[in-house]
Amino acid sequence: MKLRFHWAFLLVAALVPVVGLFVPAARSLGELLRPIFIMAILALGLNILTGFTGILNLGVAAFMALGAYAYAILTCDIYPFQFGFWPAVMLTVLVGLLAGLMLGLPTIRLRGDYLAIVTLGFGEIVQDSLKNMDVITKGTQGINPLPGPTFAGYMFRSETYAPWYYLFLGFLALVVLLNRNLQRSRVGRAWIAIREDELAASCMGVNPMKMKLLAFSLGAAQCSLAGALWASFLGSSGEPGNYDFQVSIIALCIVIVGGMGNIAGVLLGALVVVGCNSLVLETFTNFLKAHELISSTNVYTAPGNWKYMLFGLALILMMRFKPEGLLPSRQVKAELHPHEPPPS
Amino acid sequence: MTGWEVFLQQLIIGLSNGMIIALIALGYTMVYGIIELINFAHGDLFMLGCFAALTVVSLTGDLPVWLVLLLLLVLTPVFCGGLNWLVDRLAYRHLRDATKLAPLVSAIGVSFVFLNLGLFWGGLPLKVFGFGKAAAAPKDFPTLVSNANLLGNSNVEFTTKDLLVLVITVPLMVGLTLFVKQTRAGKAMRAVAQDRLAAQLMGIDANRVIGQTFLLGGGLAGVASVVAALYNNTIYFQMGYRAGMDAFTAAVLGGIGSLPGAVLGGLCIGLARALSDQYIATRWTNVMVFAILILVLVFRPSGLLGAKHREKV
Amino acid sequence: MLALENIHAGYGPIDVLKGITLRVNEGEIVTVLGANGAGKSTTLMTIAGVNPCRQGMITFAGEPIANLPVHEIVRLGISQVPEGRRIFPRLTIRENLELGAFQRNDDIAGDLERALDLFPILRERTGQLGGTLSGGEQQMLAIARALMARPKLLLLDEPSLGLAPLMVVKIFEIIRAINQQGTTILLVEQNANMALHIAQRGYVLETGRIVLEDSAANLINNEQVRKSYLGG
Amino acid sequence: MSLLQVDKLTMRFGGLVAVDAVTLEIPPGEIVSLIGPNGAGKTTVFNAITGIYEPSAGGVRFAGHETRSEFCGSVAVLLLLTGFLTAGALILLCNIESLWEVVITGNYQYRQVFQWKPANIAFTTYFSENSGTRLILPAVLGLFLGLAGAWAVWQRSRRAPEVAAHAGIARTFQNIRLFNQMTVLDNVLLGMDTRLQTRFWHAALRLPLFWRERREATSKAIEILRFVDLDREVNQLAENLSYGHQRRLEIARALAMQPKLILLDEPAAGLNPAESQALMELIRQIRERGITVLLIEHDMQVVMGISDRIAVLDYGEKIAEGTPAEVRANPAVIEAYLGKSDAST
Repeated sequence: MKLRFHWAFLLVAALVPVVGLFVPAARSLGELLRPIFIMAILALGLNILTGFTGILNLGVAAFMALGAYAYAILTCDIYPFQFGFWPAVMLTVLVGLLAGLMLGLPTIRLRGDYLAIVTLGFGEIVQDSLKNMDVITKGTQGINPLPGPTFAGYMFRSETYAPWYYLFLGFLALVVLLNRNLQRSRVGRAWIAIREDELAASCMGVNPMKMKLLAFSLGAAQCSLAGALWASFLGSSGEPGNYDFQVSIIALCIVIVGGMGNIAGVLLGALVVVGCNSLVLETFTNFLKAHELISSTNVYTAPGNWKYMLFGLALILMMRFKPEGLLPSRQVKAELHPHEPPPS
Repeated sequence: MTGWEVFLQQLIIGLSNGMIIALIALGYTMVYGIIELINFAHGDLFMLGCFAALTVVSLTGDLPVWLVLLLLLVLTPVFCGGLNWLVDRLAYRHLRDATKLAPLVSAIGVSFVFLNLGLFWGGLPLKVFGFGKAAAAPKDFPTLVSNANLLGNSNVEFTTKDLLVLVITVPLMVGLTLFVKQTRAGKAMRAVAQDRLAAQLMGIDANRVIGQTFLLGGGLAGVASVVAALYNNTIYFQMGYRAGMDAFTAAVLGGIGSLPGAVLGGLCIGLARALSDQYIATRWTNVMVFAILILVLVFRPSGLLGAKHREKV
Repeated sequence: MLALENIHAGYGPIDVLKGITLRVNEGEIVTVLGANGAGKSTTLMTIAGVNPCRQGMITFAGEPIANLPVHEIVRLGISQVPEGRRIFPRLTIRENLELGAFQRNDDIAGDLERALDLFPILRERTGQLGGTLSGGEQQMLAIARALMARPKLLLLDEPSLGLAPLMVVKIFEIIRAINQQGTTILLVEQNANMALHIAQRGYVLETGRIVLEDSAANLINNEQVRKSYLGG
Repeated sequence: MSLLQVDKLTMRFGGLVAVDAVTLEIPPGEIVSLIGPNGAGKTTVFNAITGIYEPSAGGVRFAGHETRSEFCGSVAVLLLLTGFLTAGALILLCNIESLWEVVITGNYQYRQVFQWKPANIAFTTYFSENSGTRLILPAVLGLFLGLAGAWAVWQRSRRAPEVAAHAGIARTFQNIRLFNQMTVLDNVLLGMDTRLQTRFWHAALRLPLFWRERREATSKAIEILRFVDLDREVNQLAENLSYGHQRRLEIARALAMQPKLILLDEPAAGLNPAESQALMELIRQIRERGITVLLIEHDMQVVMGISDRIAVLDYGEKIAEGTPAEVRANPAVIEAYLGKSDAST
């Protein structure tokens, strides 16, 4: 049997820290990979909606924020809950599930483009609310410090590297497994059928509202899981501004660049997009700094300022020239090229 | 100030802001009406218009005020309209037959590119462009129109600025209505919006008409940005996002695709914002607008003046 | 006047038309008959340039027109009355008619008068919205609208669709009158009897191919035609 | 008793009356055809039966029940629940910060675990002091909004295609609506899914039920595909099938739902004579499986060959009904359907 890309990806990723023991360069690669794993979980959550079900969600950052704050409130010792890592993560996933359900219930019947704007607005509202409710969320300071995760008595510290790496990789593998199981079952079949032709699907007995709602809440749950992991890694909930529209767009970029509706594609997309974002831009910045080409007054020479342009152009060009992504599922591919002659 | 005066004051502020929102909403609704695309980049186009207006003012600062105003009202809409047309030509036109998602995602991309352009524009090294501040910081827009109260010593303020908003926007909306109702190009626009295939069979070049719609919608956004910049006297590169959300909510509230609906929706949103600022809390106003959007979509998805949408089987 | 040579066209991966060859001579009424899904409408849409023509040649008055933009083809003098009428429901009848003459600037008022003479029912209602008309009136409006372009060739796609029998008779009388005023007509119909009575020649289409081609008189008496339309 | 009763069904779209007081009775086990000129309203009748359109007047009863979800106790409970939840959420939203202070921060000393008792007292005193604007107003508003919103949503969704599908009505479409990017097998499996017991957690965790049902469903799907003679195309994408095969796959997908009634919308459209013959045979076999068939068709040979009864629609009205022989002899049908032959005079 052919080894699927996503399993190959996870296997290779699992070997990186081992290699790092011998080759120091691999360690920096591993450090780069950790945020990629988290973004991949986020993007996989979006993929359930956008890739499988065909619903555009522009507010995944909001669910990530909810996850991060829920996790922070549940674990931080300025509040009485003080759960450990594992129960807190589970509760956070539940919070995400409920949040997705709450947003989904009134809005899920909307046409696709309306729904996209509603989710966008939701992202904005969550940010605003987190900022405004400073009694609970500590406003722009964020909730901190958060205790590190523990695993079988072992305490994670911020200096260590491999345990975090495997923690995130483990969660990613779990999410990939869950998504794959769902994709190859009646649930995934119904999602894809809704994407293809909602009316025909409902005439076949699929309840589109129920299935979309399921996709919505599962996606939201995964996004808040990503948020919780992110918060635990930072040791802080971060400030509300960290979860702005840009994060949602990065997730969307990952899904679109990688290949909509394809788990392996999303993993590849996360590698390319986040890798590009952090590796290329940072290397470039360091290069410029080293040669004293950056002045604080000149905005153009700060590569970080080109981010929006990069993501924007990526979306436009992908849609124009390769809408199915780098690693398309064969399903989406044909769908996006409606007028091309069939492969003979 | 008595309670009634406060209320009246908020009405005036709400109406003025509502007119600006309505201008932007018109651009959304026109484009949606004709190709069913939520032109996501429209809010950021408005923002770029504000920067263009600032540039025009900086370059023509020595001229008399009326001339500057005239130049602003000509150059900015031309810039915005042209840019909008160009984007349609380069990005959206190729996606006419694709799934609905493709042009929407493209529009999001365009909005990001615009956002970045706004950031850079604010950071242009010339003194006149950036007013010497860091690129991302809000820029002051010079006060060309005075803040004098036209109602004399009354507690309620109706300023020259409010008058300016009315004087510019009301004729523009009347003109737009006449254009769409009476002219050949306007009729072609309505025809393409109602049935693109039938319009093509009448010999109408649908792509050209769609391009004209983008041009017109962009032009309206340009006027809106001039008015908004003159009214609020401050611009920043993230302002398009908020304005876009408000305008989109207005367009949906009025019934997307309907021109009078967009104006009505704009006024409603403007009023709602002003009243929420006064009677609830400024920091919760954005949440209120979102709540309105959700309520409208749950109870009346076709908006106040919109037509019902029926799927063909 | 119009000639199709081995046309292939379709949607997605499926070829709906698998090599259509037909001709329409100046001044004729030619009808294309066939069951649903045989490709009649696709043929008209391919002539009008809406559907891309994947293979083959379309010539109009000697010039190749395959894959020209739709509005160019209209300018050359081919108007279509599409299936299901497709009038503009939220425009007035006058506006609908004026849009028919979109390609021209000369003497629109005169043409408007002539069109209203041909369809007196429409005259009283020029200010009404198109969507308020009944099915038959909408069909008349659609034909009048197409005539406003002063076409040399009129393509009619199922003008009898969904109309009461009396109205069908009326529409066909008008079609004949239009033809007698000098407009060539290509008529796609399911109402075989009516179509063959006013046409000079006819083609029978089956699953994307022409299976019969003859004079209308011969086709009326053709056993195969009778069978597929009258059920034996 | 008849399986499907269409009672004075009327559909209006704007000013147009697409279907005008049509009454139909379909007894179980028959093949009934609905014929009429193009645009006579046949597909609209289908859409009303399958719940895609809400009838303007009249009704559709299937096996003795309305094909829409009835207002019953559980719906009322659901509406009330939504109302109360919205009310609760709104109260919480309006008071969240002060409540948090009262209940959480007010009762918490650093590094001590949460104490429920004082918290409870603070909670009640908070609300007894702020009962007016902060409790009653949002509660009433929330209850109203929640109830009204849920009611509006329920009203809009009560006549949905999936309700008819669950009742046992399957259909095909005039212009084929397959899931083009799914395989032939997946298309059929989707039709079967409504009858499965597997829930999403079975699938997510791959519980034994998932494996068992997958095995059973797949073998049944292949059996159905064999029945329509498509078992060699199992792993093709639906889109890559030929036109005739797509028509068959659509029928297979509908059969997979194990319906009592199957609605076929012009299944012979675009088929050549040999394929039409095979289709007739297939429809007969479907009937032999105990499934009632309602058919829209233009191909008269098919209609006359297999129908037990024929109903004729013209201009939205039913103008005739009877056996094929009766219908063929009916002058009104000849005039409406075949066109007046002396139109030229």
